[in-house]
Amino acid sequence: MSKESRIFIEISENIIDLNYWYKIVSDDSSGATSSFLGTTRNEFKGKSVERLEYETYEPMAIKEIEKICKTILNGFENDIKKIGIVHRIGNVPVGESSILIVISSGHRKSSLEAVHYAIDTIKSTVPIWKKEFYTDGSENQWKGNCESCHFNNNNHPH
Amino acid sequence: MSKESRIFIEISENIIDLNYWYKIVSDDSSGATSSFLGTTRNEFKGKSVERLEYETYEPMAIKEIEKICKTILNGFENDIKKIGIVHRIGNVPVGESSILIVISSGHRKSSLEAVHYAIDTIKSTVPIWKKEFYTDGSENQWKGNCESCHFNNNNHPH
Amino acid sequence: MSNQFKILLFAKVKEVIGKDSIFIDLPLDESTSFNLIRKLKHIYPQISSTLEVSLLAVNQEYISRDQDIKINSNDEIAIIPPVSGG
Amino acid sequence: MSNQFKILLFAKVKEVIGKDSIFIDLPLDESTSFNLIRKLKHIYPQISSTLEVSLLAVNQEYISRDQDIKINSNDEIAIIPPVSGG
Repeated sequence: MSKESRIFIEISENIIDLNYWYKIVSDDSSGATSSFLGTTRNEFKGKSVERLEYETYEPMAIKEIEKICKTILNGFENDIKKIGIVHRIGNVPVGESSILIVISSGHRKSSLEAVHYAIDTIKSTVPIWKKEFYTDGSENQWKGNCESCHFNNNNHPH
Repeated sequence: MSKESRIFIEISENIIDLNYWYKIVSDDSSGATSSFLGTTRNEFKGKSVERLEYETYEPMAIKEIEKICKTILNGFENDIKKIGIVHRIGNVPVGESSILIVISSGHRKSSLEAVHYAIDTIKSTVPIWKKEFYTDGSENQWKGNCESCHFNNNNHPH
Repeated sequence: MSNQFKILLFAKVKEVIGKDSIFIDLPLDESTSFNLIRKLKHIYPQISSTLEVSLLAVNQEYISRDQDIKINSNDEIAIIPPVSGG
Repeated sequence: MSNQFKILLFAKVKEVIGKDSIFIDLPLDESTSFNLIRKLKHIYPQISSTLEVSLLAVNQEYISRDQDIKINSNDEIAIIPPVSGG
């Protein structure tokens, strides 16, 4: 099985379909499927949040997510079967989801750890940005993760 | 919100409904939902597996899962919102799932770690047993995790 | 005078003995978990090796392997072979 | 002789400048990433502080902050402010 047919990546404005992504990574040789779903929460540091708006530099974002997926397939004791990562862009209201990572593996440890690695790395390297809109009408804010400010190729995991 | 209304546990013979369990742990104050799905894989140490058969000491299993859930709600920086755990018993053919753990949290780290803790602990303390049936007709095997052989109250996490 | 104990069996133990519960008598003043295990091994030598790696649960709580506790005939007692859920 | 570079803008930088791309001229023999950033800060002082924490991407690959590389006018160049996906 080629590496490519084991990696499924999508960036889209559509609502994330959980069953579709679980099905896409299912594999008879997999005993474990671990996942992470990121959702717009209703507050940030005490301020009531209405929605997030996501923007991306799509071709580069896809490339960076592909790098993460390849690192995962080559690591984690070669136990990873398939990886699905979908990021929603545009408006994501409170309670709806912006990202789903689903990874299948032979045994539990590898996909549990791979999901953790994937979300941490996506948050620090993939060119996607969110702006937070508040219910009190106060000025919306572009968010930025500090990890990426300090980014240089030396500490890039690839 | 009482602790009880944040814990959802089920042991049943039914196929596990992913959407139902994700919905039950959804929470507007949650930004992260992490999960683990355990599936019957098609082989064990080179032997082709047909199905697993699960059996439980149900009231005690529920109690032990409850303990795990309470430990999780009291730990992980008090960031856990809701916990859903369902274990299927009876026959589980290859490709179908025996367990789903879904945990929502404010931030990603706590639910990612809580899911890992939950599955590790369930596998070592909850009175559920599986028997492996092979396609080559060789004698089926009761499985047993070594962790539980060495169990004593001193290293019990509660 | 003796107590009668009903012991719930699961998984391999249930399969080997061929029943999902058994009854064991112990003298009143010897009604402890250690004596129960000793008697089980005596009456059912075919589960002796499994008992070595199993635990007792009394009223749905694990009893440590090194703990010799008093048991009563109305306790819910079960033999818990190594678990394998998940 | 000078090169013209098209620079793609995103998020806060795009919003502050009010365009999703801008054009910057650099002398042929000064066409490097450091000079580009210097010129950007000069022409658009309103993004100067954001540039301090941003990275350049050339042909969709990050350039380290401490790396002064040659750039060509047909390179795809983008300013990447601190990311916040997930």
